[in-house]
Amino acid sequence: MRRNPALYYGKKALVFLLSVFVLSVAVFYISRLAPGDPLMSYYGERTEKMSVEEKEAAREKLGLNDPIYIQYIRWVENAAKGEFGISFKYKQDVMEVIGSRIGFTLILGGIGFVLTFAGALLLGVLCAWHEDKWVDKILCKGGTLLSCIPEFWLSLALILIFAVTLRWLPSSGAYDIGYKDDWLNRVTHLILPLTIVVLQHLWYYAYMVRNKLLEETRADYVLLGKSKGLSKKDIMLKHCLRNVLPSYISMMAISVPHVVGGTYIVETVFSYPGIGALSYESARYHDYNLLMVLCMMTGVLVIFCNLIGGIINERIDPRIKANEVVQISEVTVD
Amino acid sequence: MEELLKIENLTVGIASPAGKVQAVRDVSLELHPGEVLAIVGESGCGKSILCKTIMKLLPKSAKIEGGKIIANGVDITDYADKDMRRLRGKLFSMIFQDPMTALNPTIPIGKQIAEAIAIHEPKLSKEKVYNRVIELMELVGIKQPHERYKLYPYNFSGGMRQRSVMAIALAANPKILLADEPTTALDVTIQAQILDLLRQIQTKLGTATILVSHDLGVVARCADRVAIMYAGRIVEIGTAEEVYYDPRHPYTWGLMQSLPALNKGAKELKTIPGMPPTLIDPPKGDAFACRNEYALEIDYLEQPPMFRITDTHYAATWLLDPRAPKIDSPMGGMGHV
Amino acid sequence: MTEEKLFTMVGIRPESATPEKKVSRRKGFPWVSVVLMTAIVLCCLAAELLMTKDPGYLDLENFNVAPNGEFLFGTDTLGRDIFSGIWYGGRISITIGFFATVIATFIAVVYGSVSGIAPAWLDNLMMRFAEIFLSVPGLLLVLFLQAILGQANVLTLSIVIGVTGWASIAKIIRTEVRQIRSSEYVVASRCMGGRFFHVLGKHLAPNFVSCVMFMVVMNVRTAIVTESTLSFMGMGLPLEIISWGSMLSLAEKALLTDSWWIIIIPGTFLVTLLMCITNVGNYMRKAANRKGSNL
Amino acid sequence: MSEILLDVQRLSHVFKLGKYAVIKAVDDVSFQMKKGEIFGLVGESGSGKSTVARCIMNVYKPAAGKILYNGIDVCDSRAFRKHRKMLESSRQIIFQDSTSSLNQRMTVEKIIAEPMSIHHIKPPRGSLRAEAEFQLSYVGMDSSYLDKYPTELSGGQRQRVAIARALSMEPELLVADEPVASLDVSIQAQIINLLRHCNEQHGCSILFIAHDLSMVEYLCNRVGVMYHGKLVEVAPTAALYANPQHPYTKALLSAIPVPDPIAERNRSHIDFDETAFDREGTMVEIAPGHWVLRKEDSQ
Repeated sequence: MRRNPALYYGKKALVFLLSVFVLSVAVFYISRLAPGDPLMSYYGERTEKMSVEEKEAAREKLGLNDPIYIQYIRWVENAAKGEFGISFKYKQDVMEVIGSRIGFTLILGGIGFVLTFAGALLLGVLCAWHEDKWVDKILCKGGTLLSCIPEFWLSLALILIFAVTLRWLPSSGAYDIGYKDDWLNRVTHLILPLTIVVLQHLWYYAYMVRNKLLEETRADYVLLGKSKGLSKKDIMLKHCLRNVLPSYISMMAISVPHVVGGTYIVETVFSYPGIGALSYESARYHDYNLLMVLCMMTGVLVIFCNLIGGIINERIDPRIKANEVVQISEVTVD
Repeated sequence: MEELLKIENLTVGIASPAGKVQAVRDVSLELHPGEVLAIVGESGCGKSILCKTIMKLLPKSAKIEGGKIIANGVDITDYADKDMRRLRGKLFSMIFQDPMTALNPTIPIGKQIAEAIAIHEPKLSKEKVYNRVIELMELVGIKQPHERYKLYPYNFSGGMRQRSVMAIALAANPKILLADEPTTALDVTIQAQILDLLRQIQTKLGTATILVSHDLGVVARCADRVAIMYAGRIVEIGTAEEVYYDPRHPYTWGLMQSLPALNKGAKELKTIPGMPPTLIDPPKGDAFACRNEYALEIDYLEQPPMFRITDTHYAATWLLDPRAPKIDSPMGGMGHV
Repeated sequence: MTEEKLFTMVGIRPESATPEKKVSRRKGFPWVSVVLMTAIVLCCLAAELLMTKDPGYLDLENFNVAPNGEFLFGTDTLGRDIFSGIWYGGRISITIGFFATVIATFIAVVYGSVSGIAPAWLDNLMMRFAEIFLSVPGLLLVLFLQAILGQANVLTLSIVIGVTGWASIAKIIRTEVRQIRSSEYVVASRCMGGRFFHVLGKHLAPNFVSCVMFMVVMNVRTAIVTESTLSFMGMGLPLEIISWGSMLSLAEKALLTDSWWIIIIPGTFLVTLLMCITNVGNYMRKAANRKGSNL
Repeated sequence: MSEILLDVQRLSHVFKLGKYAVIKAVDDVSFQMKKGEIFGLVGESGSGKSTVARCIMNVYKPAAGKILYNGIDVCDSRAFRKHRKMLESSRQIIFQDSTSSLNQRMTVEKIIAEPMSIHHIKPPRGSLRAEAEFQLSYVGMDSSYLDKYPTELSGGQRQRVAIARALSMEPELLVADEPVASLDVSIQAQIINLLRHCNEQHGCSILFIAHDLSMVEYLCNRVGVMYHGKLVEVAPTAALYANPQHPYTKALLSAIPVPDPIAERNRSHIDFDETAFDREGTMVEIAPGHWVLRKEDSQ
C-alpha cells in the first residue's frame, strides 16, 4: 500500500512534531495571558508588602517583562539543553519536583490501565456470550450504575466503608511513615485508589467490547462458520473476537492519557503523592515552568498515543485497507 | 432409492415485535441422491427460512413448531446443537447469497478453507490439509491457488469469493449442498460461470443440491425438480419440464406471464395484482386467493390440498379438483423461447 | 354452501386491508426513570416551597447533627441544613448541566455540520483536531480553563464545561451529515434544484437530530458529574454557592467525625438523577429492530 | 427544436483516489436520444452506466466532453445557470434502492410535492395535497397512503412514490437508474408497465439503466452496451438481440438465463476474454443505427 515506509513514518513524525509545537505555543501564550500574578507563587504573602520597585526588580529577575515570544524562544532554547527552569513554588528544578512524584502516578495509572483493559475484555466477552441471559442483564445494570457514580463520591464511599468503619485499609498517602521501603505496606495503600481507577473506566470499555462483539455475531460469516460445523465457542473466540481486537487495541492506545493521566481526583482524595494535584496548583498559581512541563508531558502523551492508535489500526486490521479498497469499488460501481 | 432428505409437514414460526410470523406452513418434500431440487418464490415466501431450518441455522427468535426433518434416515428434528455440529459440514453444508459478507474479512482465504477441513478430520497432518485445500481451490476453479492461499477476502472479486465459499462448503465432501440464492448478488456473466460450476460439481461429486432462488431463468439452467413456494407453502412441485411447460397453479401462471422473456411481443406484461400477505395471521383459505383471478369460492374458505397430476407433478389448487370448472391454462401460447 | 356453489369462480376479492398492528414503542419505555427524574427536577425548581430552613444559614449550635425530626437530612459540619441544601443545590447543579449541554451541543452542531459538508482535506483536519481534543482528559482541560478564569460562578462554570464537552457530539454529527449528504434523496433533491438551505432544513436537520439526542442527553450527565467533581475538589463553585458538589466537598471533615449522612444523602440524589438520565438516553438510542444474533 | 433531446459527446469522467490513483469510470462515451424514445443503457457493475446517468443529471461535473440537452450544454455552468429553471424541472431521476431515495422523515404527500414546493409553482389542481393525490392515483396507489411514511410502504410502493415525485413536474427526460433491480418479479412487471405507460401517454423519454437484459429487451427502443467505462455497442433493440457484433455483447447476451429448461440445458455460454478487449477504436456504423466499437482497419 505505501510507497515506502520511510515516507509514511516520516509524514507521521512531521505531524507529531507540528502538533507538539502548536501545543507548546498555545499553552505558553494562554498561561501568560491569563489573569493572576506569578509573583504570588514565588514570594507568597510577601508580595503584598513589596513596593512597586521591588516587584519590578523581582519580575525583571525572573525575566517576566520581556514580550512573550522572547520568553518563549528562551524557554525553547533551555528546553533543548534539557533544563526547564525552576518551579516558583517549590524553588527546585522543575524536573526534580516532577521526578519525585511521577513514579507514584505511573504505578497507580499503569497498573490501573492494565487491570482495566484486561477486565474490560473478560467482562465484555462474558456479557456477549450470555447475551440477553440473566448474567448479561445483571452485569449491564450493575455496570451502568457503576458508571453513574462520580469518581470522587465512589472514593468517599469506599473510604467510609473500608477505612473508617471497618478500618481494614489505609485511606491516605502512599505508605505509612517509617515503612518507606516495606512494599507490603505500599500495596495495602494502593488497593483502594487502584480499585477506584479501575472501576471508573472498566464498564465504559467492557460495554464497548460487548457491543462490538454482538455486532460481529450478526455478520454473515458467523452463519458460514456454523454451517462448517464450528461450535459457538470457536466462532465467538476465533472469528468474532479476532475482528474486534484491532479496534480494541487502538482504543487502548488512544485512552492511555485518560486512564493513566486521569488519576488526579483519586490522588487528591487519597492525598496520594502523584503529579495530579501538581498540575492544578501550577495552573492556579501561575507556576509557569512547572505548568509548561506538565502540560507538554500530557499533550505529547496524547498526540503520541493518537498516532500509535492510528498506525495500529492500519497495520492490524486488514479491513481498514479493505475499506480503502471498498471505497475504490464504491466509487467506480456502475 | 431411499431419500437422502425427507421433510414432513414442517411448520416454522418466527417471533417478531408485530406478532408471530408463520414463515413455513406445513411443507413436505424429498431430496434424492444426486438430484438438484430448486425452491422458487418471491421475497418473504419463506424459501430461505426453509433452507436454513434444515441445517438449524435459524435465529433464536425462530422455532420449529411442527413436522419432521429426516436426514439420511435419521430424524434430526429435535437434535441439540451439539449433535447438529457433527452433521453440519459432513452431511450437509451451505452457500450464502452475498459473497461480500459471507467470508471473515480478517482471515486469509486458505486458512478459512483449512479450518473447514480440520473440523471433521482433526487428525490430518498440516501438510495433507494444505494439499486438500489446494485441491478444493482447483475444483472450484480458483486459479493460482498457491499464491491466493494467503490473500484476504478483500483481494478477491465477487465471483472468486463465491468460489471460495463453495470450496469451504465442499471441504468435508457433504452429501447435501444447500445454496441460498448463490448468484443473486453477482453479475450476469459471473452468474453463468458459477451456475456451470454448480452443475459440474453436482455431476462430478454427485452431491444432492437444494437451490433457493427467485429467478426462474437461473432455476431452468440447473434444476431437475422445481418447487414453487408462496406465503410459506409449496403451491406446485414437479420436474422442471412439467412445471415450466405444463404449470397448473394460477400463481405459477402469474409468475411465468410477468417474465418479459416469455412474452416478447406483448403490449403489456400481465401482472399479479396486489401484494404478498404478511404471514403474521395468514388468511383462512388459500393465501393466494385474494390475488388469483381464477379463485373459487372454496379458495376463501379452505386450504387446497396437494392434487396429484402425475407421479412427480403435484399442485395445491382447487382448480384441479374434479368438481372445479375446467379452464385451460393461459400458458398455451408460450413454451420454447 | 352447496358443492356447486363452492366451486363457482369468484375471482379476486381484495382482502380487507388488515391494519398492521402498530409496533408500540411503549414496551421498553423507562417509566420509573422518567417519573423519578421529573420529580427531582420539579422539586429542585420549586425549592423555595420545600425548604424548611435557609440553606446558607450556619447554625453553629447543631452542626453535624444526624437526621432527626427537625433537620430531616441532618446538618453538615458547618451546621447547614442538608434537606433544604439538597433542593437548592440541586437546582444549581441541574442548571449548570443544562447550560453546559446547550453550549456544547451548539458548538458541536456548527462544527459537525461544517466538517460534514466541507471538502475532504478540511474535514480531515477538523476531525484530527476533534480527536486530539477528545483524547485530552476532560477534567484536566476544565481544570486548566478554570484555573485561568479564577473564581467560578454558575455561568463561567457552565461555559467552561460546555466548551470542553462538544467534541464527541461533533464527531457523531459529522459522520451523520456525511452519510446523509451522499444519500440518494439528497442527490434527488439537489437535482430538482433544492438549494443548500432547503436541503439543510428539509433533509439534513430532521435526520441527524434523532440520532444526536442520545449524545445530548449523555452530555447533560457528564456536565453534572464534571460540575460536582470540580466543586468537590474546591475548583468549581465556592463553598457559599450550594450545589451537590460543594456540599460533598465538606466530606473530608465528615469522614473524621464518621457522619455518614453528609456523604451518603447528596451522593444518592446525584447518582439517582444520573441513573435516570442514562436510562432515558439508552432508551432513545435503542434501534427499533435490532437484528437477532446469528450465533 | 431539434428532434434530438439528449446528445452526449465524448463524455469522460474520472474518480480521484488518493493523490496518484485515478480510475477512468467513463471513457469517451457518445450517444444520442430522440424525443419520446426509451434508451436502454446496460452493463455489469463497474461499467460506468450509473456515472453517465449522474453526469447527465449534473450530479458529477464530467472531466471531459459535452452533454447537450435540448441544445443546451449542461456541463457549461454559464449555460446551465441561464436555463436553470427549465433544466431542473424537465429532467428527473429515480434510483434503484427505494429506501434510501425517499426521506424517511417526510410523509408521502410532502415527498411528491417537494419539486413543486422547491420551484414555488402554483399547483394546477388547487393545493399541493390535491396534486400529490392525483400523481399518487396515476401511479396506482390510493390516497390513503398520502400520510404514510416510507418505512410503512413496501419496496414496490416506495418505487411508485419515487416515480410519482418525478412525474409531478411533467419531465421531458426521466433518468431511471436501475429502478426495478431490487424488486420481485411480479412487482417489477407493474413498475415496467407504469414506465411504458408514462412514455406513451406523457411522451416523456426515458434513459433506462439496468443490468437485467431481458427487461431492457422488452421495454427499450434502442440499447447501448457499456463495459469498463467504454460504450461498446449501440443499436435498435431487435437488431442488437438478433445479431450482436461486439464480442462482449455476444458474451453478455449468451449469459442471460432463459426460463426454459430444455433450451437452457443444451446452451453453453460464450466466455469473454478480458485481455482481448482493446479500449482504443472508434464507433463504426455497420448497419443503419447499429454502431460497434472497432479498430478502423479490421472491417
